[in-house]
Amino acid sequence: MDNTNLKARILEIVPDAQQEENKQYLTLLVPAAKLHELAVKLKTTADLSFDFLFCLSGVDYGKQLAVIYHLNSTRHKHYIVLKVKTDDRVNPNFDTVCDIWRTAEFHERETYDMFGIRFNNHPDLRRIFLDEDWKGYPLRKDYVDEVNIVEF
Amino acid sequence: MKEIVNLPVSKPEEEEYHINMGPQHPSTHGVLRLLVSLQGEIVKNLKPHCGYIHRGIEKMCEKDTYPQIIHLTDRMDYLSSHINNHAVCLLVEKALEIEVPERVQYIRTIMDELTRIQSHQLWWASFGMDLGGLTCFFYGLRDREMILDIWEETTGSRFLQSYNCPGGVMQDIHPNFQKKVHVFLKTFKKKIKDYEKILSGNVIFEQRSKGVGMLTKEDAISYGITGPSGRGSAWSCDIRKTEPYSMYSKVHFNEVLRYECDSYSRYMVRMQEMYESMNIIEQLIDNIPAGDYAARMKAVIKLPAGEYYQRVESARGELGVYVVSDGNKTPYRMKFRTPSFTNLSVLDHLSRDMKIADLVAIGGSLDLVIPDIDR
Amino acid sequence: MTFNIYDFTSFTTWIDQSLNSLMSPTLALITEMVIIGVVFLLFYAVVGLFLVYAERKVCAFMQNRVGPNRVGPYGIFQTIADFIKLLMKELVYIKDSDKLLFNIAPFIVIIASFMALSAIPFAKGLHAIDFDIGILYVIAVSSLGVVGILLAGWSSNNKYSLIGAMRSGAQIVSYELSVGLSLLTIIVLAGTMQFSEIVEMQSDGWFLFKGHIPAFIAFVVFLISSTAETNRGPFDLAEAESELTAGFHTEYSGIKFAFFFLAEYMNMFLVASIAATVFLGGWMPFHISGWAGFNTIMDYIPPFVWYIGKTAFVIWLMMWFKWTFPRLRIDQLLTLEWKYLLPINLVNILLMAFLVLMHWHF
Amino acid sequence: MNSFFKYFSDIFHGVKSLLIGMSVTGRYFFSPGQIVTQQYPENRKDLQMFERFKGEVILIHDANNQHRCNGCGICENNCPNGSIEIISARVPGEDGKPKRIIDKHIYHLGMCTFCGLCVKNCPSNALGFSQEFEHAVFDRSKLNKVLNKPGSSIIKGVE
Repeated sequence: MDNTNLKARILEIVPDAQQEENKQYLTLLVPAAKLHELAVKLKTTADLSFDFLFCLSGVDYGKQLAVIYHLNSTRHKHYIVLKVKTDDRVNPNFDTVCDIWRTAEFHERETYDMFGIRFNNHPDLRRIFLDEDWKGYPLRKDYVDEVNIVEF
Repeated sequence: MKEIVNLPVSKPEEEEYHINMGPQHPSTHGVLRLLVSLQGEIVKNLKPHCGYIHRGIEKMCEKDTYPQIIHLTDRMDYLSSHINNHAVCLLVEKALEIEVPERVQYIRTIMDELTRIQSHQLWWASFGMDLGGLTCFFYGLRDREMILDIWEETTGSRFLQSYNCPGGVMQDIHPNFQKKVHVFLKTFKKKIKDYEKILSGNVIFEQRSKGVGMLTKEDAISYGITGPSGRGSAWSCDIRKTEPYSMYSKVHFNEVLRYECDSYSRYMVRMQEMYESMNIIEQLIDNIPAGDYAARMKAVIKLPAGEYYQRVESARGELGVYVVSDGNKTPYRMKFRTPSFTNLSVLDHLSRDMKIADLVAIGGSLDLVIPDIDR
Repeated sequence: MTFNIYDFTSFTTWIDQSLNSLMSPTLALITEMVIIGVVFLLFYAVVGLFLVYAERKVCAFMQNRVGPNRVGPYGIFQTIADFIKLLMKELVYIKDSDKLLFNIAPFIVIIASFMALSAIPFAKGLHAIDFDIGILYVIAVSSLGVVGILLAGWSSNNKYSLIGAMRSGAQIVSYELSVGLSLLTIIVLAGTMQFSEIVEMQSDGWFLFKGHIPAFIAFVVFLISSTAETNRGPFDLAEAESELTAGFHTEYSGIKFAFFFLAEYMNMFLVASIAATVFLGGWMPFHISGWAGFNTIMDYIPPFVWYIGKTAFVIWLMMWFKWTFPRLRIDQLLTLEWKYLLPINLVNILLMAFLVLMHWHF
Repeated sequence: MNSFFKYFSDIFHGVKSLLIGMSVTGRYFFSPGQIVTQQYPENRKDLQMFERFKGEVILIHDANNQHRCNGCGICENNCPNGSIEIISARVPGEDGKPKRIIDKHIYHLGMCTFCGLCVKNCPSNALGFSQEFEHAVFDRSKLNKVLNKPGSSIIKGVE
């Protein structure tokens, strides 16, 4: 399915998705509340069948925190990038997708570890790299660490 | 650390007890800690604890310019450093829409395949060692030495080369390069027969690996198990075929697929991939075209604002580089989707109800590199 | 007194007589015991150290390496240096370990192998105790070592050690059977359990050749099961370095670790010398009946050299196994014993008995 | 009956595969000529590193104790780890204007990752790699090196 058709299909499911400019992949900004519903449909609908989540990354856009899902269909060989954003920097949370794609479990733990983004219904949401008692979320732009980060 | 204090207490009625494999354990190949719940010798549950060598490469990248990032990627998956470099360079070139000279593409592809061979050699060595055949370790390292020598002559380093740079490579290949690669191919084709004799056909090895760690294709896709481990589950996930980069669209090679879905098939995929890699090198090595070894780049590389993603096939699976650029000379956010990290997530699933010895075999067959997990 | 390297009988009798003429018989016996003990202790240490060196060299050559080559010429003093290091190392005491058992375990292991050594005939007349049930004694005593391993694993308060010890227990209990049965095959042929008689009977041909097919099968089974009994690779599940870090001796350090280490090599030496004695004629030179000239030349080589040579060959075979094969899993180990070795062994005994009845052996 | 034959064929194939494996190790045991180990401290005299080997960064001096570094600081900017520090001084030049020369080119070997960016980006090719690889010292401060030799000066015409 080409990107135009894909976009049309997804707009059917989530009408208020917005396309973002990206030369490589079709990128859609999805409202956080609809994410899980959309993800289930992406995985299970036969002509979409996005069965491979090949990257899940958190991004700190300054004001907003975002999670970006790179999806691929191993059957139809098409790609899509989903993006969810939140303005809540104190207690950001999204729905987990690790019940749909098992690989998300570790990636979401990493995102939680580095950005403090919580994933609802995640089976084992703990810090994965850092100590449990680590203060702050290192990959956020406002993270300060006088000891370990040397400013040139 | 709080976790260590709050170790789950063994309940006598469940007859389960916990052992810590790692962070210092011979078969975790580094500082990975596996908290294993055992019932007798049967693994009931397994929790990986990583981060013992987390260096914050993604955070460091936000301070570095794109050429400077290259040397950090070396240190993620140190066994496929060329491929890691290559991924970042491809991303920068794609974002800047630079066409690199054909010579560079040849050199990079040959280097990538040499990387794959040496990585699989070391994997073979350590897999043999995991299963108790210590001799394998020395045979693997012995043959790997030849590739390291070839690299040392051309790039100046044996292990962490930082040979690629955006637009090309750091310096031209050494005049001896082609000759030495030929010698290597000739020698290794003989030596790999030893590998097959000593491990592949061995009855003990077959028993230890066949039917151990079954991973169905659906699970492999869902867990995102790419690379030789995924292809051992019959999942055609070779980025060199699905999204060809550099010279891969122009060379002929087979994507190795096995259908047994166990540790043995993952083993056989890697063994056959070494042959395929040699095949690719043979097609390229004599035809390296003359030309520049690097495209002309601006002194300061600034990526136009936007988001970029580049996938390459590293020795362990799919390596993804995701960059959010705000137009500065440093990336705004850089994310590495490393293969070992995702491959680690399936270890629990695979080793349930297997024995400790099987856990070691499964871990070996997934070919985990700990710095690649921790970044 | 005549000292003869081909026959030590007169030498030992001379010692016995001169001691008896000097002191009362009881005292003489005690003195003899002490002398033999000291000699064995020295022998034990020398053989143990040499075997460690030999193993390292053999595995190095198989792995395309040089092996130890820094201490002394060709590194021959390497093991002595290692031993001195181990002597000087701190003995670490483990929290919550069973101190008494923890300390006793290495001694049990080492004593078991030490006791078995006494029944081995080294050369003609060089034989500490010539039991008439020598084989039974050796089998019985050498399997005592597993008690030490079990104790070591249990008392260490370490789960890895415990798993290793339990594996070792299961392993030795099963493989003891095969060792016994394969030796029984030869006892059927020899009709005696006395080592000296077994050796004497092989003066006109080793049992390996005399009993041809069943003896050869028994030899192979003995090699496999004795490798397993000594906890050596590919059956080193009790140690299983890549799974259990070091298995039952994970928590041992210094000289106690050295005891385990030495005992392992001594056990290897023991089973190799049993194999050499029972199957390959012990100290008996290689004779082919009818070839008088050849036999005389063979007789010129002293018996002790024959014995050491045969033992070294068997040891080398066991090292070859270890440095080639990957390790088995515990269930495969037991499958191998109960499904393959034991039935083969039983059939083999029948075959041998039939052979002996029909006088089809040489 | 089938399983009966399978039992024996299993044994046969198992033993055969084991013997094949043993033939490999056995062959290496009896061919010590194939040993590849390098006897390191002994072969130190004739140990030749490859010319491109990245041992450590050096400032190339010629026979007259002159180098090509004018202290521009590009290497310092390019270094990802901050392992190079340039301390430049200003001296009056021949035409009377103050001229920048290098005072100290400090190189922290302990922080260097040998990425080669300083050497590659040096506009006057003043830097290079030496083949020295025996870097072990007992004191960390000895890894901080001053690359310009005492009394050295810049080659005329480079700046």
